[in-house]
Order: sequence, then C-alpha cells, then structure tokens
Amino acid sequence: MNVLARFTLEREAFTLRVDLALRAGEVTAIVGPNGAGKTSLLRALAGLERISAGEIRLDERIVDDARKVFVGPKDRSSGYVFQNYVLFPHLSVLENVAFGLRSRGAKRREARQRAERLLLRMGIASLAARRPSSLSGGQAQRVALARALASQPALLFLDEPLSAADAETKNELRAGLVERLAEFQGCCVVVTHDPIDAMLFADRVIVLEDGQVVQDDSPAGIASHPHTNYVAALLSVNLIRGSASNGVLVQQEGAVMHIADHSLDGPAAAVIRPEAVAIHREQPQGSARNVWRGVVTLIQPWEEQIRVHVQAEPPMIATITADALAELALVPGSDVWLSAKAVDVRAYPLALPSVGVQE
Amino acid sequence: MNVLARFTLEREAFTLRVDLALRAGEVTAIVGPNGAGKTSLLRALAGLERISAGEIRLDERIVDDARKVFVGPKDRSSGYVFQNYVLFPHLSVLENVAFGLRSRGAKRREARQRAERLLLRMGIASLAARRPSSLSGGQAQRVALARALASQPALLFLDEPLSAADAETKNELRAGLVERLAEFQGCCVVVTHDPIDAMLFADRVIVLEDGQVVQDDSPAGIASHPHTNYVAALLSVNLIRGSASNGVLVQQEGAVMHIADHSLDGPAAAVIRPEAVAIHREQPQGSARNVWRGVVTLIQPWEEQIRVHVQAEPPMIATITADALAELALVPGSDVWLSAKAVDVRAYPLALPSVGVQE
Amino acid sequence: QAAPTPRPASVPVGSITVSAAASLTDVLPVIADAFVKKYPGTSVKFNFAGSSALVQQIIAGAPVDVLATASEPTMRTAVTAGSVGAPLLFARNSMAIATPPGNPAKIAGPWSLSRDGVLVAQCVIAVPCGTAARDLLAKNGVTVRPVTLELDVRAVLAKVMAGEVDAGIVYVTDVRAVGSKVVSVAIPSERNVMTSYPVAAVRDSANPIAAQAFVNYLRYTPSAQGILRAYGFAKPW
Amino acid sequence: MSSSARPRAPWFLVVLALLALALLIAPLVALLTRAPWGSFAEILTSPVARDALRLSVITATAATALATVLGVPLAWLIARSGLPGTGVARSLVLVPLLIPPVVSGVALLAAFGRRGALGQFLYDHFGFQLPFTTAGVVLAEAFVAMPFLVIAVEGGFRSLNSQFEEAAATLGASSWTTFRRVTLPLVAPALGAGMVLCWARALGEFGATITFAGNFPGVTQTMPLAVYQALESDPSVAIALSLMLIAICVVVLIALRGRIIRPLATA
Amino acid sequence: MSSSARPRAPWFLVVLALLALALLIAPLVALLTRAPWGSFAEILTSPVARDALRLSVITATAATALATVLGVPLAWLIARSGLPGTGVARSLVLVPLLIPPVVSGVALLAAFGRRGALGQFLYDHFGFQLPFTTAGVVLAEAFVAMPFLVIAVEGGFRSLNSQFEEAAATLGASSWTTFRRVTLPLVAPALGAGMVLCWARALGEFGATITFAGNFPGVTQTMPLAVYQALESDPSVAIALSLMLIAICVVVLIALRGRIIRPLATA
Ligand SMILES: Nc1ncnc2c1ncn2[C@@H]1O[C@H](COP(=O)(O)OP(=O)(O)OP(=O)(O)O)[C@@H](O)[C@H]1O
Ligand SMILES: Nc1ncnc2c1ncn2[C@@H]1O[C@H](COP(=O)(O)OP(=O)(O)OP(=O)(O)O)[C@@H](O)[C@H]1O
Ligand SMILES: [Mg+2]
Ligand SMILES: [Mg+2]
Repeated sequence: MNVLARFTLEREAFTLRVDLALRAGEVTAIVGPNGAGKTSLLRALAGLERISAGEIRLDERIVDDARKVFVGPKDRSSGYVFQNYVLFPHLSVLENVAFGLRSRGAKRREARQRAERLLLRMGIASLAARRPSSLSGGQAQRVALARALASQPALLFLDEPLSAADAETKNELRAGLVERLAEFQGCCVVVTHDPIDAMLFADRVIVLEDGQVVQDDSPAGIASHPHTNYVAALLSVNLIRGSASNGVLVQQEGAVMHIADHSLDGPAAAVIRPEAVAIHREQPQGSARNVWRGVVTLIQPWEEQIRVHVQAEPPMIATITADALAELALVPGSDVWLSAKAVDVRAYPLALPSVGVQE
Repeated sequence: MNVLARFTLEREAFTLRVDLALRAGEVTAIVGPNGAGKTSLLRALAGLERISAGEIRLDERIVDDARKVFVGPKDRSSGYVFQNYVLFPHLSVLENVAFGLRSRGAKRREARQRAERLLLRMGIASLAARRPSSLSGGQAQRVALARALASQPALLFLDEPLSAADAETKNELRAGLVERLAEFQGCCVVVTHDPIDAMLFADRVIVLEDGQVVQDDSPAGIASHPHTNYVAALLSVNLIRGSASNGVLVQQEGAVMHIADHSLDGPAAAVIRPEAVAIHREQPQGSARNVWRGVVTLIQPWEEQIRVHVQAEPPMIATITADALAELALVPGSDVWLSAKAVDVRAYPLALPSVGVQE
Repeated sequence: QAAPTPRPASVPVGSITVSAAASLTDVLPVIADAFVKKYPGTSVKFNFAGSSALVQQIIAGAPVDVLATASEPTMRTAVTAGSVGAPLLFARNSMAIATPPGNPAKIAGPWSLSRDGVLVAQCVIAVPCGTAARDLLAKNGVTVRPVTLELDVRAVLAKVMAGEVDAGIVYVTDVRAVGSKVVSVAIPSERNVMTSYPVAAVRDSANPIAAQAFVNYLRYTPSAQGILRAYGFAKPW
Repeated sequence: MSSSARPRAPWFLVVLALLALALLIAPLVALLTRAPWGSFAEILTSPVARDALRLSVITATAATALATVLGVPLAWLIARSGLPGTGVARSLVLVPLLIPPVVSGVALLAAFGRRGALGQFLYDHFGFQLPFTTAGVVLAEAFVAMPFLVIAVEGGFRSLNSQFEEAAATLGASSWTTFRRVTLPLVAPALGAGMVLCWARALGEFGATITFAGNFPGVTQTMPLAVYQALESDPSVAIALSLMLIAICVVVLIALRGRIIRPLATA
Repeated sequence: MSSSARPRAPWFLVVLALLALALLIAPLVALLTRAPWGSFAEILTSPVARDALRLSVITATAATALATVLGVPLAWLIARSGLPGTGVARSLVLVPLLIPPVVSGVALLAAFGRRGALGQFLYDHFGFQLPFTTAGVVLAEAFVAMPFLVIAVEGGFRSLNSQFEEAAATLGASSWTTFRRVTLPLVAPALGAGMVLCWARALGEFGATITFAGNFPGVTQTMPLAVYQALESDPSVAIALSLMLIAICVVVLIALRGRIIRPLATA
C-alpha cells in the first residue's frame, strides 16, 4: 500500500507538519530527538490521532481529511507495534496473536490455527500458553510483532521496537526484525533512536526535528551528508554549518573553516570525522589549514580508542589512541589546540528543494 | 564510606549472591543482562530491600544482618538516583532538592539556600521553580542527581541514570555525570546497560549474571579479558570459551581454535576482534590456522564499515568494508567460510580465585 | 365533663423537652403554645420519632422530660424499665378507611376491603396502628390480604395519597390532617376500635415540676382536650 | 524469602488508626453483648427470618445485576466517550447518594408508581405495577446502590491505559469487540469492587424499599425491613437479625477475597 | 487542535447508559413536578429549615473531618503497613455499610449511650454524654460515612507507586515526614473523592442519627430528620426540603469540580 501524508497536526505547544509519500515494499526509518513528533506521526498515519489540516491517503483513498472523512484504525489494515508492546495482559500469547484474526472475522478455531502457525514460523511456539507478564522484553517484542503481522496488514508501524531490550537481546531481536521486514510486502515505518537500527532496517531515513522533516534521504546519504547537529551526534561525527565561498566555510557564530572544495558556494555543511581531528597541547606548526583552541570537557573510551570532547569554536569530538592520551596528559579542563586538514573537512551544499531547515 | 556486602537475597525464582567490598572514592559500575539482579543489589545496599542471609556493613557498622539488625534507608546516609528519577511530582525542583536537607533537620530557609546554591553549581538554577512534569529527561536526570547529592551522602547509587535520554542528551548528561562523579568523595555504584558508560565512569566494573558476580575487574581488564558472552556482546567482540592446551583451545561444543600462546593450559577464553575475522565465499587456502564454515544471519552497517553476523561453530561477528561486501555479494543466508589467524585469537586463562562461573 | 384539675405543688418554670410519637407532630405544638401561655416562663421543645425509638432513647438516658407514645405497650416498656413515672391516657383514636380522591375502588366499609383486586395497605402488627387494624377487621368479620404492612401509619397514608393502593386502614386523625388529598370512609363507632395515647413524666427529668405540669395539662385541661378534639382525637375516657 | 523493607508505621498514625477501628468495632461489640444468645437459633430459623433473608439475597443480587448492566455502560460513557454533557451526568449519578432514602422512595413512587409519570403508562398498557412487588424492591435497591458501582467502575475505566484499546483498534476490533474483549476484562478488579459495594448497599437498603415497595413478608420484606419491624416489638430480635446480616456479608466477602476484595482498591 | 481519535461508542452501550441515566433522572424529575413551587421560598426560609440546614452542613463537615483524621490513618494501615490482621480490619470497615442505619443507631447507643459500655465510663468520669447532642450527631454520621472515605483513600494508597516513599526514605525522611510530605499530597485526589462521598453520605444520614441523637430542632435535627418530620404533616414540604438538600450538594460539588470531582475516579 502507498501512503500519501500531507498534513498538519496541532497540539497546545507543538505542531507537526509533514509532506511525505511512502511506497509499498519500502522500509522507512524515522529518527529524531525526544519530542520531535515521531510517535505523533505514526499515530496519525495509523488513525490513532486525527490531523488538524491536510489529508492522508492510502492508495488514493482518503482516510483523514481533517474534516468529515475519518477512517478509524480498525479499517486502515495497519499493524502497530507499540514502544512498550501493549500486549493484552489478560490473554495468553496465542490469544494475543489470534486477536486480530478474530476481530477481522475469523472463526475461533481457524484463528488459533493460523496464530499457531505464525508463532511457529517466528520461533516462539513454545510461548503460546504464557501470559505476557511472564515474558522477557525480547520475547514480548516478538509476540507484539507476531500480533501485528498476524492479520497480514498492508501497513506496518514500529515505534522504537528495540528500546527495552538489553545489549545481547537487542542484537538477537535485530537479526529477527531484519529478516521479518525483508519478507514484509507492505509499507513499513520504524521509529528509532538508534543509528544502527536506522541504517540496518531502512531503505530510507526521515529525520524529524521539532515537528519538521529536516532530512529525507537514503541511509548512506544521511550518513555522509548529515544536515543537523542531531544527526551528526547520532552518527558520532562533527558537523559545521555555515556559508561557503572560495574554499572557506563561515559559521554563523563567526568561526572560519578551510575546506578542500573551492567551487562550493552558498549555504553548506561540512563533516569532520573524529579521527581526522588532531589534538595538541601547544599551537601546532604543521600543514593543517584549520587550527583553533578549546577546552577538554569529556574523555571517553570508545572501542579501542579514546574520544575527547572539546569545547571550542566550533566544538569538536576527536578520537585519539590511549597512548596519545597518556602522552598529552589530558584531563577534563585541559586547554588544547585542535587541528584539521582542509581535505578532511568534507563539505556539501545544504539547500534542498523542499526540505528547508527553518531555524 | 567503605561497604562490605556479603549476602544472599532470595526471591521466588531468583537468588542474588554477592561478596563485595567497595571503597570510598571509587566508582563501581554494575553491568549485566536484564533480570541479573543489578537493581536488587543496589536496593539491598541502600536499605530498600532486606537481605535473606549474610550481612552488609558500612564502615564496620552492621546495617543489615538478615535477622535483627536492620538500619533503614534514611539512616544509611545514601543518595539514590532511580532509573526513572522518581522526582516528587507535587514539589518544585527547588523543593525536591531541598527535601533531603529538610528531612535531615535543616531549617526551611537554610535548606532552600543550600539547594539553590547546588542548583547553581549544577547549572540548573533556572529550573528551580518548575514542576518535574515539565522537565525534559535530561533536566530531570540532573535534578535527581542534585537531589541525591544535596545532603552530601557518603554513598551514591545510580540506577541506569542515562537510559531515558536520546542520543544527544545522553552525551551532554554523560559529560555532566563524569564531572560530578569525579568530585564525589564517597562510594559510588552505577548500574548501566551501556558499555561506554561503564568504561567512562567506573574505576571498577562488576559483571552480574543471573544473581552471580561473574567478573570483577578494572574497565580495561573487562575490555581485554571478557569472561562471558554477555560481556563480549557488550563490547562487540567474539568470545570463545573452552579448555586450552598445546596452542589449541577446545570448546565444550567440540570446535577447535588455534591460539598463539602455547603455554596456556586449562580453562581459558579467547577474544577475536571482528576486524580479525575474514570472510570468504570459497574455502580459503592461506596461512590462517583457523578456518571454518557458517551461514550469514545479519548484515549491519557499523560506523564506516559493515558487520556480518555468521552462524557457525563458533559463531562470529566479522567486520568488513562496504567494498568487500559488494564483492562477496553477501546476503543473509549466504554460505561462507571464516578464517582467523592464530595470532589474532587472544587467549587468556579463565579460572579466577573466588569468582567461579557456574553454568 | 371536665375532670378536676389537681393543684400543682409549685409553679412550673423553665424549659422541658417532650419526646412524642410521630403521629402527634401536628397537634402537640399547638397544645404547647397554650401551655406556655398559661405558664409564662416555660418553654417546650419536641423530639418526634417512632414510639419505640423514643423508648430506646429514654432507656439510654435521653435528656427529655415527657414521653408521649401512640400505644400502651411501648409505654409499658418504658415503665417496666423504670424510666418514666405513672402514665396517664390523654387521648384516644379510632380507625378510618382512607381512599384516593374519588374513591376509585368504591370502598364503602370494611367489608369492601376483602373484594378481589382491591389493593389494601395497613400497618404491621408490631406497631399500634397494625394491632388496631387487625382488631377492626376481626370485629367486622372480614379477611383481608393487604399488599403491604407499613411500619407506621403515615406510610400507609402516603401510599393512599400516591394512589398506589385503593384503601388504607388509618387513624381518623390522619385522614383529617391531610384534608382533601384522601377520601375518608367513616366506620360507625359500634364497628370501630379505639387506641389510647399515654403520656408520662420521665424519672430523670431535670425539670420534674414542669414535666408533670405538662402531663397534667395534657390530660386534664379543657383547652388541651379541646385542641385534641379539633384534630380528631377522641376523649381519653 | 526477602521482604521489601517497608518503613515502620509512625506511632501517631497507628494510634489514630486504632481509634478509627475502635469507633467501628465498639458498636459491633456492644451489639454482640446485647444479642439474645439463648434464643438466637430460634430467631434465625423462624419463617420470617428465613423469608426475609432469602428475599434480601435475591433482590440484592438482582439489583446488583441490574446496576451492573446499566451502570457499567454509564460509567464507560462518563469516563471514556468524550460526549458533551458527561460532567452533568457525573453529578446526576451522585444524586441518589444525597437524598435521604425515604425521599428516594417518594421520588420513585412519583416516577414509577401506579400514578407516576412512567408507572401510569406501564400500568395502563401492561397492567403491570412495580410497587408492592419484588421487582419494585429490586428497582429501589438498584436506584440507591447504583452510584457506588458507577463511581468505582468509572474509576477503573479512567485509570485504564487507553493504549490497550488503541492496540485493539489497530488489530481491527470494532468498538464493541474492544469493549467486550479488552476493556471489560481489564477493569474486572474495579468492577468487582463496585459490585461488592453495590451489593452491600443494596442488602442494607431500607428507606427507599419500604417507601416504594412496601413491606410484605415473602414479597417485599427484606432483612432490614424485618429488622425494623422487630425493633418495634423486640429490639433483641432486631439485633439478632442484624448480626445475621453482618455474618452473611462477611462470609460472602471472605469467600470472594483475593478475587474481588484484594484488588478492590488497586483497581 | 487535534483530538485523539476516540473510537465511536457502540450504540448498544449508549442505549444502556441512557437507560441508566433515565433510571437516575426520572425520580428526580418526578420530584421536581411535585414540588410546591408556590410556597417554595417560604418553606426554605422558615426557621426550622434554616436551623436544620445549618446543623446539617456543620455536622456533615465535622463528621467528614473526624472521618478524615481517623480514616486516613486506618486506610494507610490497611493498604501499606503489612501488619497482620489488616484483612480483618478491611472487612470490619465495611460493617457500617451493611447494617441498617437504625440498627447502627441502636448499636451506637449500646456502646456510647449513658448506659453503654464506653458511654457510661465517659459519663461517670467526665459527666459528658454523647447521645442527644450535636456531638452525637457527628459521631453517628462519622460512623456511617467513614467506610466510604476509607475505601476510597485505601484505593489511593494502594495504587500509589511506593517508589516515591522509597525515594523519600533514601533522602533521610522519617516515616512520619514521608507520610506528611509525600504520601498524603500524592493521594490528594483519592482523598478528595473520599471526602466528597463521605460528606454526601453524612449529609443524607437519617436512621442512625435519629436513633442515637434524637430529633431535637437546633441541636440534632438535621435536614433528613426535618424531611422525615415534614413527611408526617406535609409531604410537599418534605419534597421542597429534599430538593434544597440536593441543590446545595450539587452546588458544592460543582464548586469543587476540577479540584476534587475530576480526579475522583482517576485516583
Ligand atoms: N497527549 C499529548 N498532549 C499534548 N502534547 C503531547 C501529547 N503527546 C505528545 N505531546 C507533545 O507532542 C510532541 C511530540 O511528541 P511525540 O510523542 O510525537 O514525540 P516523539 O518524537 O515520539 O518523542 P520520543 O522520542 O520522546 O518518543 C512533544 O512536544 C510532546 O510533548
Ligand atoms: N518485586 C519482585 N518480586 C519478585 N521478583 C522480582 C521482583 N523484582 C525483581 N524480581 C526478579 O528478580 C530478578 C532480578 O531483578 P532486578 O530488578 O534486580 O534485575 P536487573 O538486573 O535490575 O534487570 P534490568 O536490567 O531489567 O533492570 C529478576 O529475575 C526479576 O524477575
Ligand atoms: Mg515516541
Ligand atoms: Mg534494574
């Protein structure tokens, strides 16, 4: 099923404004900070929330036009996996999974049989008789997914499906989800806080901030050309935004950064990978074109290396080795110099046709 | 304050058994899977739960001996930051922070003034008059910390202090916490699911699994010598456990792995970093001593590279480049060969004096 | 004829409280006004409730001075408990049949009550008006199956007024009190039964002189008896 | 077994709570001392007592059933529908709590009596009258006791997380299916509590019953009416009957314990 | 403003709910049609009505205060203390709901009357007697109405997350401080609901009051007693007084709305 969503949803102190087309067979990830409107978007698409203006179409059929037409969630043939699963506590796992089939008119026996087959396929047949309260987070997640998939919806919504799981369970669930979503023929939307999930599941990533779509791209596009600080932080890279001309990127705050691409002109952004930022205790006298001062705020081990957060203009995260850390004798509060070669400051134009960053 | 905890805590289907000494000025991280008993341990130390046998001493004073002696939480001079903060919803931020001071006998004015000073020091003075319900997760976390610290406890317990925050907020909070904990003179215990936090905050990491301490070491020690699959998964490395002799590590399941260290003998574990595992479509004819078959289960982008999960004996996660992925044409379900050089299989003895891994 | 009034030992003054049966709610305040007029310096307050509740209260030490009940058995309970002095009968009442306005069931006398389809309300035997109703029906030789046995006579009357029943066996005084809201079917005195209202001074009274004065006033003065007559009560003798 | 370490109760509160218990218990104990223990068995096996007890249990149960069938939808409407006028409806629910029961009886007569606005219609068209019938007792008890059920169940609906209903809707359940298979099972504890309160109140109902339905042994004379009647002739019999009523209730409550009384409040 | 998309109410439930409302409203409307509108003002301004109203409001408020001071600790003990015997205490709380109010009056006389077990002690040592005084009215009303408060507040305590109390304990608060500064403010909604129910029940109390405290105008004659007395002489006056009682309650409830009635159920 294709989805066309072009609407505004207003709340007391919050407005969500989107204009999206989602295609069948495509998995779209929605990422964004707390309170950006990710859940609200999903709820509006699923019919759990009414929009204030605009319209939502499923395959040309208008399901919400903010006035008279409103098709309820039960008639949108959508499956929803809630962030906290919301399994029915008074029903067994099997009854939970059979619920949607029964609701859509299947006979009791047939519904049970189909639910059993699905549980089997998803490898959780042994849980059939259990109550949701006795399931671990990972098992509950699988049951919630089975429940949503049981009646073969054309639309699937997943709201932070992995947030409750611990590290090991998460990996296990991730593998299962990837497999399941690859099978899924409909249109699927996944909300997540986790960059790995966004990259892993999605054919397309939509970044939502403060009720606005600020970026809408392939996972690779998002990863290589982050538009906002939020995405940069998500990907653990440094982002600088400003205006480019003659090989120089000027930030609004006034900082100047040399870039390799001299042809770039106008609004632009640049990413600097933490590995490309060097730290010095004295002002460096090398070939690096960009050199600036700062104060260390945080030192954190990261994989086999060390990440150093530096408050500077612009602020940076630099990755150094443990040896380098010891040699530099850095502690939070140390004054340092940063340097980055122009060639490592990967710049790209910011302006996009429809997605303006209003700030 | 030093803590001596040598006790058993029994629940219907769960037993927590610990024998720990925690030293003043030291930050201890507790990590472990869901349901391992991390929160239970903290609660017993704070006096929110009674132990079933054994004893807990704070600086030689017995505060719980499972029989007659039981010193309640209010007399253990401990501060507790709950996982979900548990700020008092009917009090303002200032009143929340002043609560402990008032409870411990300070006059209203004095308590307010001290609370105000603390808010100022923690950079949240502007929130003083707000109600907890209007705070963002990050702000609430800071207020909870301020509240716990206000009456200058000798013991500080933090239960997953960052779990509710989004990626960006998390980084910001982390920086604040590191600073705060560095200042803290007492004994501090932090529960976390996040390896970064454990490495970042802690002088010492205790791994709890199924109510047992399975590893108790420095962050570096844990990182280089994980003892269990949980820790290995946490650190994103491959772990093999078995018995070593003559440069061979034999897994219980029967798989054999060549290691560089020929002197190792008896129970041992080995880690193989994902980068050290090579993937081939055909059986490789190289120098690698360890070669075995498997099936790809999951392919996930990770930083600039790709992680491939392979179901094999033993199972592995391998990191390859995007180019290699394209060249090998891997999809979930592909049959592959794995190889690892003996020199990359870093083995170490497993047996520890007191912490046996009962499985 | 007027009975001789015994001379009070001294002049009654001060306040008294009278516990009285609910069926005296209308008449007693009027008599009390006359009493106060006769004995300036006195005042009378009332505590109206069911007779048996009043007796319970007095046995439990209620601060009242006079007890007036709607039947002799309840008064006897109080006397037996030693809570009140010797009772005097101060009024009697006879029975009447009340019907809703228009007398839809065409009740003509006690014998009509046994007709099929006539809904009759009466009091339960445990209360005075129930005993009287039973005696009345026995005296007239009719067997009636009432639809309800009310716990007090006003409840019977309420059912009649609401038109829920076709007839109710009540006191003459009750019919008079509600005026045109019911129709009264009179019962000739030779076929009727009488009940008595006793009054007594309470032993623990804080104002025994005024209490006894009120008892005597009620029983013996023409003005009190006149008011009682005006409200439909019969002479006590 | 470890127990969660509860804070010790402040003595202050314990003293007040014990005073409260004393206030509740003292009259009960006093009743026990006044009970005619010698003739107890005789009183309780008398036909009047048996009839009244049977009728009380039947009518209180029927009234609870009626109040449940009507009250649960009302509670749901007030708590969940978001329809206009629910605020007014919520106030109206409290009215039977506020009027003295005897006046409730008068009001019921005015509405459902043979000459009452609705009762006349019933009588003229079906020859059916509610007063003086067992059905009338049930109606009077339901009128007086329904608010307890509605208030308790409304609380249940209100504190129920609406996510469960949303989940059911996304699974294609109609609003009636959702109500029957999700909402109702989830408010079971509150419903149980409400039904217990309703049943207890109906069992003790006196004023509205006698005023509306009258008092006839075997038809409309429930236990409380028998108690009143006994009070007129022999208070000790009244006490014996009251104790019997209490005993039966306590037995029922204990029998339902865990299933209903425990979650009574948590719901 | 967007509104959360609520499912439409099944017509079935709406019909039943409207029937329930009809059952509750019809008697009230019928009462209104019977009210003596001509002499309404006169009746309501009569000294008897004014005295009774004043006394009713004062005693119901005092009884609510008493029930709150004693009942809140009792509810807390039952819900939270974990002391043995709380199950029994919880059943005992329901007893006043179960006994007919007049029997409650008899029981109160047996316990607190001048010849009663406790009353005699009070009278002999302090020359103080409760029955037939305004204090007695308060006691009778508190006895009958306290269970409502206890049940509502116990529900509040029970559904309160104990984490808040644990947090207070880790901050060094004694159990009394915790109760006063954390627990009590957090159950405020349930407490409000309980107090409203308790007040309404006390305001309508009749049987226990007239038996235990008598029917003395200005001293113990509350509105329901005045209604009863009026019923003896002029039922329309009784209806007028009842309507006044309802009106006052509704005004009070509306005045408290949002503060108490709204959270009534959510608590
Ligand atoms: N029921 C509600 N009433 C009023 N405002 C709401 C409601 N639910 C959410 N909001 C507000 O709407 C905005 C968007 O909320 P939403 O739940 O969609 O965010 P989100 O992106 O899902 O955030 P998170 O990552 O925290 O789940 C927020 O500012 C939030 O405060
Ligand atoms: N109140 C309780 N009653 C009974 N069992 C409990 C209770 N609380 C926790 N448990 C059980 O005790 C065990 C340890 O729980 P605990 O909360 O300490 O785990 P945890 O390590 O903090 O897990 P998580 O990472 O999920 O917070 C679990 O098996 C859990 O099911
Ligand atoms: Mg969300
Ligand atoms: Mg935990």
